[in-house]
Amino acid sequence: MSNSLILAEASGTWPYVAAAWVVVFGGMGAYAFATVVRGRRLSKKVPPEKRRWS
Amino acid sequence: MTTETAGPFGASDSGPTSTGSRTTMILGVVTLVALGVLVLFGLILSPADENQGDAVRIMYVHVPSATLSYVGCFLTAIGSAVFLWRKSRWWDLVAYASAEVAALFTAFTLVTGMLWGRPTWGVFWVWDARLTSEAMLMLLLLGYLAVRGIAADYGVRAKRAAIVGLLLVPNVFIVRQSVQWWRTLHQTPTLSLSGAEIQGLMLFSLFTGFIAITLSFIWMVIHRFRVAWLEEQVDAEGLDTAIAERRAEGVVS
Amino acid sequence: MLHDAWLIARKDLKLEIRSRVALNQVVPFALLVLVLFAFALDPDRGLLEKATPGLYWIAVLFSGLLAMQRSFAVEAADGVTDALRLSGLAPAGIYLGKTLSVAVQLLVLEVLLGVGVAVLYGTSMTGWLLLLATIVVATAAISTAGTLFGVVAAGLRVRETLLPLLLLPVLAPVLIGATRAFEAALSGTPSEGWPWVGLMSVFAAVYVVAGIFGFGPLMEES
Amino acid sequence: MVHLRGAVALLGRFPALAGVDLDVDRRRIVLLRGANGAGKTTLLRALAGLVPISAGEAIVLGVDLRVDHKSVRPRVGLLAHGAGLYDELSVADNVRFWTLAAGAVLADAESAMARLGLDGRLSDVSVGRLSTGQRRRTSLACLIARRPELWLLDEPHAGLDKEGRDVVDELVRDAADAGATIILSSHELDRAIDLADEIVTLGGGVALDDSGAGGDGHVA
Repeated sequence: MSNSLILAEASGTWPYVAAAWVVVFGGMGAYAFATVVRGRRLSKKVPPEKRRWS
Repeated sequence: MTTETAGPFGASDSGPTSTGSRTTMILGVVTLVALGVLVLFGLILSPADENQGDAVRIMYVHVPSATLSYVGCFLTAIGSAVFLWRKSRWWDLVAYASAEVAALFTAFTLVTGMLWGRPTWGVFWVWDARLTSEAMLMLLLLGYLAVRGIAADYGVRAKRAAIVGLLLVPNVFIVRQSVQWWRTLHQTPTLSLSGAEIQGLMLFSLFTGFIAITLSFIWMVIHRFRVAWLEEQVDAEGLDTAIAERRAEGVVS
Repeated sequence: MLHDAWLIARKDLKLEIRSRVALNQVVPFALLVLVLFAFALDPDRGLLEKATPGLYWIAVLFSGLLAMQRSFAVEAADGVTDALRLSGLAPAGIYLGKTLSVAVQLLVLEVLLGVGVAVLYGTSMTGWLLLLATIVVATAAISTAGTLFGVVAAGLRVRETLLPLLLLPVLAPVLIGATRAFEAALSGTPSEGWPWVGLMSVFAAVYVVAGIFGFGPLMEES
Repeated sequence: MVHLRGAVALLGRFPALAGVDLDVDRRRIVLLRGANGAGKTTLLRALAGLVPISAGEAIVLGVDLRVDHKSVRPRVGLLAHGAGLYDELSVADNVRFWTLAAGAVLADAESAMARLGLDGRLSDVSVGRLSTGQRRRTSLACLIARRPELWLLDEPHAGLDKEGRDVVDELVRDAADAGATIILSSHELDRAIDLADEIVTLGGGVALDDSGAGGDGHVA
């Protein structure tokens, strides 16, 4: 493969860097969001004395 | 509660109907700041590597994700062990929450590893020892989560999951060892900086990455734990009424 | 405990001999896999010859999976699970007994597959000591882990799909190890194979201990 | 022998037993009665230590089930709906296996099979080929070979012909005379009421008042 060209060409790597960071930050954000939404929906069904952290 | 606070991290403000608390709100804010600092140093202030160019910036999220995927896996094994030993539901849920978050970080590690591999080696995947081990860790965690997802009584599910969770650690060691021996016969490249020491701003960026990603991990495990806790409570809620209804059946018949 | 293990193993093997399911279904399946590999990898180009150790162990693993599914399907019959719990047999003994019976079935399967490979793929056997040691240790590893995960999946509606998902990633090191050890033996460099035998022994030891202590809790309330 | 106060047992989230009171003395024969779904089967399984008691008091054969529900198991004999037999093994192999598993000797297996008419031609037949009644007899043979102190029989008369039912009744009476305690459920009320010393009626997961769960509901 002649991909050594890509190695030399620094600007060609930016899309990969951006994609990697978007995956990690986006993934964490989406997971956190989903968890918080689930938590809120469930919290309504549970009396406050059983939510020890509140 | 107003809905516009429900951003990814903003929702950690402690309301009466959320998994947030004062502590996690502070933790959430600190995490957000750390992630901001990570973006600043990782993407802007740190220099490009001499050999790898800007691709090195993937390292600042890849390496901490990989480390935390193993940390999560160990936490699951510890939680499982304490659950089996003390019958503690609290630890069982710790095991569950950390396994799920660990699976998320394993996915990050795999995706960022492939995105790093493409500009470095020219292909998304090579059978690199570390990447392969990480892929096997993903499969092991998916197995654990499959056991968590079975439709069965709490006791049955928790016990079986705990045995599988406890075995994660020996499995990870044996898998890593075998994959390493398997690959060293062929001398393939490993994702790392070629020879050069990581220094100065690059080292600091990596350090920032560890802090920010670790804080995110802790925040996620705590919230996932609380969701699992709430699920347990919702399930247990109806028991008193169920007993009353059950007795009423007998009076009618 | 050993008395109970012997009782269970004898019962399982007697049952297999009487029912002939292993002989009539699992063994033909294993040989079928060998033939399918030959179709997939053109036998004239030397690919088959190079891949023989890997194909052999893949065939063992998949047909062994059938034997393990069967080993627990037998105990899932109406009321048998309860009867086992009431029986007073030590759970560790049940675990060891089922492991032993699975191991014996695997050994028979491996011998037949070995003959199949020798005949169908024209493999010439060398390095007998390493081959034998690999077979013994790999069989121990597969049956100890398979029996433990078999009971994890037992009694669930999803057991047929859950067991491969749990077991195959865990057995990946055994597949690598057994394949490399066979390659080493067949290529006349046995010294490269012995570390793998050691690794698989550690694996088997871990699972024997986990099975002896874990089987009791797992048998409850399923 | 058996002492339950407010015993609750859950099947998943469903309280199959919702606070049962039951006292049974040694050598007694107790009939459990009640509609389908009243909790008879769960009660028998709970007494065998198979279903954990999650609230109330439960003492069986001197063992507190809430502390330890396993150690009573080898001492009870449960005849359940499921035969608990390996279809592919012969009658004799099945009875011998369960007898040895319970720590008894082979002679017990042989005499149990003879008692239930399973010696001779039937003993070599695979259990999968037996009729319902013959399977029931095989399960009973496994049970008596264990020599349990507490017999828990779930519908022992079901699927048996008249001769088989007579054998069951005879076995139960002999066992009570020999010092065992028997709790059985049956829909053959005429037959079972003659057999029983006491009757307990279950409904909605509790022992109903009119049944005299405290031991004053004597019939025979």
